Amino acid sequence: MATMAQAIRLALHHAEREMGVRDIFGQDVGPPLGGVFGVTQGLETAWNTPLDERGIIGTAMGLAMAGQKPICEIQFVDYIFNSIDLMKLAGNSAWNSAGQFPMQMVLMSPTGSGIHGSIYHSHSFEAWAARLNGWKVVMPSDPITAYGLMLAAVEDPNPVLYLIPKALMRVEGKELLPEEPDKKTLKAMIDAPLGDRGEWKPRWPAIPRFITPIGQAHVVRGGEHVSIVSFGRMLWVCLKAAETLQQEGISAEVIDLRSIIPYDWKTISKSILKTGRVMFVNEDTDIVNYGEHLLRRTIDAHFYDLKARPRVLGGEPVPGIGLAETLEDASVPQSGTVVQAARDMMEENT
Amino acid sequence: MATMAQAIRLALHHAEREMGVRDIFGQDVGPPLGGVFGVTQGLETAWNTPLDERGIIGTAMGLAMAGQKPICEIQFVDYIFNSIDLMKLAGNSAWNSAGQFPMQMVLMSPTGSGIHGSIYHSHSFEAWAARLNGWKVVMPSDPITAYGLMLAAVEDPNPVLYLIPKALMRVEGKELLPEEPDKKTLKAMIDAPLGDRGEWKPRWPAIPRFITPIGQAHVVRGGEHVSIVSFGRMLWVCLKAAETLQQEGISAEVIDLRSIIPYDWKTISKSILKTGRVMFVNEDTDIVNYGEHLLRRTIDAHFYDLKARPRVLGGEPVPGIGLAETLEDASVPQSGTVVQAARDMMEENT
Amino acid sequence: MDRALRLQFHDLMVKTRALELRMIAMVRSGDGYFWIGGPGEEAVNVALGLQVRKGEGIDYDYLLLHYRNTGMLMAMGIPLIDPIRLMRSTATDPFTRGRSFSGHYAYKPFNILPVTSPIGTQFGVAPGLALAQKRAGSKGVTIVIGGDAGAAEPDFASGLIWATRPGRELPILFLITDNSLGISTRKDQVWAMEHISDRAKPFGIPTRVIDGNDPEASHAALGEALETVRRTGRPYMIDAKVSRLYGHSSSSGTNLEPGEDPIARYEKKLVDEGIATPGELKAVHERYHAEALAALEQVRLEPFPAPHTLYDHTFVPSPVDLVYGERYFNPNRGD
Amino acid sequence: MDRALRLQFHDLMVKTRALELRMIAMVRSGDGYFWIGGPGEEAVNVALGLQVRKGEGIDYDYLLLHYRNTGMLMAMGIPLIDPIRLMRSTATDPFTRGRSFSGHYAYKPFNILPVTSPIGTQFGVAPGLALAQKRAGSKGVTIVIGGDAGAAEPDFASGLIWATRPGRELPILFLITDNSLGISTRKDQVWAMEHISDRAKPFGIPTRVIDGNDPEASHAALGEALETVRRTGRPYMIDAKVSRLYGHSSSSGTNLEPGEDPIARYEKKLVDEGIATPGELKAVHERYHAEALAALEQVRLEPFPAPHTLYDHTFVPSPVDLVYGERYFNPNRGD
Ligand SMILES: Cc1ncc(C[n+]2csc(CCOP(=O)(O)OP(=O)(O)O)c2C)c(N)n1
Ligand SMILES: Cc1ncc(C[n+]2csc(CCOP(=O)(O)OP(=O)(O)O)c2C)c(N)n1
Ligand SMILES: [Mg+2]
Ligand SMILES: [Mg+2]
Repeated sequence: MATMAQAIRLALHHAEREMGVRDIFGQDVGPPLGGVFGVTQGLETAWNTPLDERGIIGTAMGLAMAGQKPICEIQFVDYIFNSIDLMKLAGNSAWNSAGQFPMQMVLMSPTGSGIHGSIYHSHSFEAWAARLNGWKVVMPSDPITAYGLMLAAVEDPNPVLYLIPKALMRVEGKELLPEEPDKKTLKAMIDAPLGDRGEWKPRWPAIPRFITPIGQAHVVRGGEHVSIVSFGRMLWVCLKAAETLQQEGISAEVIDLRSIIPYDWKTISKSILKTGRVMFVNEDTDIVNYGEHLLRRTIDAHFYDLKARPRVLGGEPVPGIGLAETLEDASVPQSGTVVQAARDMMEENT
Repeated sequence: MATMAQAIRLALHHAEREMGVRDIFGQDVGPPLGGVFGVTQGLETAWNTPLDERGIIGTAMGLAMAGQKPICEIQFVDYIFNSIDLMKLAGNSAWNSAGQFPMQMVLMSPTGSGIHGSIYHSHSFEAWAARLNGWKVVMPSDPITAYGLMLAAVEDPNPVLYLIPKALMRVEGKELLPEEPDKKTLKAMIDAPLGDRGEWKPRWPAIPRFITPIGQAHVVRGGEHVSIVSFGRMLWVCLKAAETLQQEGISAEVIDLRSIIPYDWKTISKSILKTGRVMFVNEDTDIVNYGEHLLRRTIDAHFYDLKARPRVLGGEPVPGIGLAETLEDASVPQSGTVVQAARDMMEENT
Repeated sequence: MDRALRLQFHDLMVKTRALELRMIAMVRSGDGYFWIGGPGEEAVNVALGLQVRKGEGIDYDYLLLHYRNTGMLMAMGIPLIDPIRLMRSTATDPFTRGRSFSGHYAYKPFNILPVTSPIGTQFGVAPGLALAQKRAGSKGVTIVIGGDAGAAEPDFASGLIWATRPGRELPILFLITDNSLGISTRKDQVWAMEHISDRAKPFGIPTRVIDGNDPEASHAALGEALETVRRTGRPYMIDAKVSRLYGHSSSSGTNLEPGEDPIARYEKKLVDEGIATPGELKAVHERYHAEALAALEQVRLEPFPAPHTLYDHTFVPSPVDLVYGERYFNPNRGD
Repeated sequence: MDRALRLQFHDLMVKTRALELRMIAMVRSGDGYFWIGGPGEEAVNVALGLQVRKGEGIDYDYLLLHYRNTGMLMAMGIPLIDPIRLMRSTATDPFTRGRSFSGHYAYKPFNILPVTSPIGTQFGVAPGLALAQKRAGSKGVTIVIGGDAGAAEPDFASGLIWATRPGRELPILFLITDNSLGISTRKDQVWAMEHISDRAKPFGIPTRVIDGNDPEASHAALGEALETVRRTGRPYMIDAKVSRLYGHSSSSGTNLEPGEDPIARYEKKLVDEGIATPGELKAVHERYHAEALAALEQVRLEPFPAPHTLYDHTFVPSPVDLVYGERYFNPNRGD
């Protein structure tokens, strides 16, 4: 089973071979390293940049305006904050020029906590990203979606931010990519060896193109009592909670949003109408949180349909995530938090 | 009656004279211009910087860590987006160093629409700002509060972002500052002359110190039927709406938040419990909007106390505000929008 | 130098000035909200505009402009009426459809990338365009322009770094238009060096300081620079000293400020050298003054953008997007 | 040179190395999550640390460090156990109380400002500190350190600009520790110049390239630089060539990489010149190895931060804040 890093690498390979991508670039993205998580190992068009996020995004914008479909990486999303102005420009280019200069580019970046990354390698970005009008924002939670979403991101003629939950980078998928070789073979084919990589060349399996559309959520687990909407690493936390809840007789429907902007309101709405109870779970800090937007949409559309107060579970509003495990765990929702919130909702009004 | 620009100037003068401020700086902040809105004319410690927002904020951070209580300006908040990383560092310094290095500084910047500023001079910042954990964020809506909040911002030992609604910069207050000279005298004393300012020196009236505490909202207009929570330029839009509503027999309570982080939940909560209907109005774009956070807090605390669905009115989620008046007006809430929302709330459930 | 070319310099400089003065007057008459432009920079702008390899796409020069380059547009043959449409923010404005400020052009047929207000960002975008050009074997150059004060923004340094990666040098012409002022901040309050272009030297970029008020000298220097970049595929920097005659923008009053007027100077030269008579030169002013006024009168009849156009072009239609794929909307409006 | 000083160089370099190796081992033994540090940079670090005017407040040097400066801390007399506490993220970590990474110090008694991961930002902060020092008539210098790759970040240029405003030059010692690598990116893939410090030249900043693996040469050059900055109140840049012996960080495996070892080289010199015997030198290693191990054993007994300390120090108590004035809380938790 491919890991998420491998799945994205396969997608990037497909993009450079079949979709006209000619630049996959960022800090340490090219040889010899192929990315700090190995995502870009062995790619033909991967290259190393100066240590300059502004230059990376600016160059991607220039390449995009010259029609080159660039894919750039910010090594950790924690380091994107010196370039928000450029992201705003990328997001306004088509609008500002009345359609003359669209900005077809992909910006990918590892996001979120879960690897003891401490204050500068644990940041979430979804709430910030959702405010960048003109950008689309996606985040896979498993390798197969990582593949399909990357192809969609490359194909979409707008700037797409592709957030990778860094803690899932090395997690294997449960579902195989189409025509995926077995695990060992895949590794031997596409993972760079440790040590000297001077002579190494990957052998690429032929994975057929498939697209996970932008704006399509996935009901990962059906349920009747409470809807849990999440994405990325938190999806797995929610699924774990759903199992616990099942044992208590609470049936939770778990939705993987996959696309943050735009998001699949139809699927959320349908679920809310079924269960009457909804909670939005993410690990970004929770004063002005993306889940609060979803809550607002819920209130706008379903205020009178709800059986219990809807919830947002987010990260603690502190300036960073501490290195000590005690601190990291206390900073972001845990499955116990989700379980408790669901129980509370079930007991409300009874 | 002092304008907001004058009131802030008087407060800055007080800060440099009485509170130990030694640097008020930013692009064109020093002589001869004294700021693009004239806010810093004639101040003793005002100086011009390179055209480099990162350098401005970085230097302020350095000065703050050396205990200097700097006040820096970003000329328009539209230009702050290349420095969000630095703002995050300023916000995390005390936390990251376990209290060793607090960051006492004020960053002031004009914000919002209303002066035909088009795409790069109309931006709102409150939702972004509220996410910068470790910062306090305030925004006055009239000159007297502008004075009191500036003194509070200078006094507070944390980084404080002081947002100035640019469209109100030249609007005169209804209330006099304590011991404020009459309008003409004040102008003659502290407004720099047009043309050559080489010889000009201001004469400062003695305005006594007073503080508008951070975290204290102001009920500008009492009412029974619906609570309207706003701040800055939008407050006046809401007050205008409240007058229209009054004529229709709808009594609106209008609250000026003044502090965005932290915000005065007690006052909001009390009002909601009274009216059962609440709307949050601001002009920032409305996907992941600060008003959505207030809505979430409302749902958390008062879901079962509401008589009608609570509302958020924000700006349209597009990449910028267009220059043409038609576009600007359609981009941000107008008093008609507020009136209509209040009417709808009154009719709901009847 | 060719007489026709010299008269063309003059003609285009005067055309540009007439247009700028009309736009300044539009602020006063309420026909526009805000003006920013380049009176005092006509010489270097016209000299450059005439030498751009103009057209659409990778084979042509890409232009990343400052907001004072109206003279380039005139030299490139863009109708005088179009900047007036931008200035009045009409629906007919071909650059932004009423969305952005005067001087902030975007014009695809000539590879004029959107001029963005955040100072300096164009320098960070240039390497991407130039990389695409170089890889395509194009003869196009990426021309990027900025002021003296704005060189303190981060992207100026990024531009230098990315243009000179060893073995991957890029065909970029950097042009600094140095009027020795930010809005009100003097260059000597900020910069340790006399010529900002000195900063390019450690990067091995050839630099040349020119008199940007002299259209002939500017034309020659820019021509040589462009030719060098096209030939070598490597960057070059021109540092042009220019004037700022009507203040920073309409926010600072647009009164005439002290400074050498490149047009007056050139007219003296043309007269002294017997190329034209004062009367002939004056006639050029009058013609463009009238043309600009007539253009404004026409533009006054043109509509403003309809409010509902607000959402247009936020996203390009996408076949892989199930929500915003065909049409963008405000999710909070419940559509 | 003084024999005692030479032995002190050696002692501190070895102490630093023993500490670094212990911290590397801590990742493998599960006593810490992440290591980053400076094996290969001991010489220049020790040489600088010994000459810092150390203390708290404006009268002393301010230190804006890179994450490879553990050697400076050792030379300044910070107990060896404290970096181990940081590495293990215990509640006893005096720098961050378990919040930040190894190498990311913050220590008020010695004016060590918080080391922040976002590369380069320290260069933009330095001018504020130096301005305060200069204005106070302090003899303190602001010392700011960064790597070769990181000089591509915007703040490096900001630092140069703000340090050299005419008539307002600032007492900043810039130190580049050039190991010719970013994480995996070679300097020659990025930089057009051999010495990054060439970029300071157009700003009129004196620069000096030194062998950062030689403690004596480093000591002399840094001493001279510091003295010059203290005397003139103007900036100076040292460009020190150093080694990176155990890879970028624990993420890249911490295997020994090729490169000159400043300690081995210095030991050879000390032996050759009869300053010490191999046995004496080896004993120093053994002593610090044991000390580092004992320190870890003690630190293992120390507690991790309690979860509720999460909120501590988000805000400093404020007399003018009615909501967060005394205590910060999560508004969404309803307290
Ligand atoms: C990032 C950013 N900061 C501030 C401003 C406000 N501003 C507009 S023009 C200007 C001065 C520009 O000076 P210079 O680069 O020399 O260009 P000039 O106007 O003199 O041609 C400033 C500060 C801006 N537009 N963008
Ligand atoms: C803004 C930012 N971008 C990227 C990173 C990730 N990163 C950490 S260290 C490093 C390389 C730094 O190289 P250099 O400046 O030469 O210092 P060295 O590690 O070689 O001492 C990178 C890319 C970061 N920490 N901050
Ligand atoms: Mg200028
Ligand atoms: Mg390095």
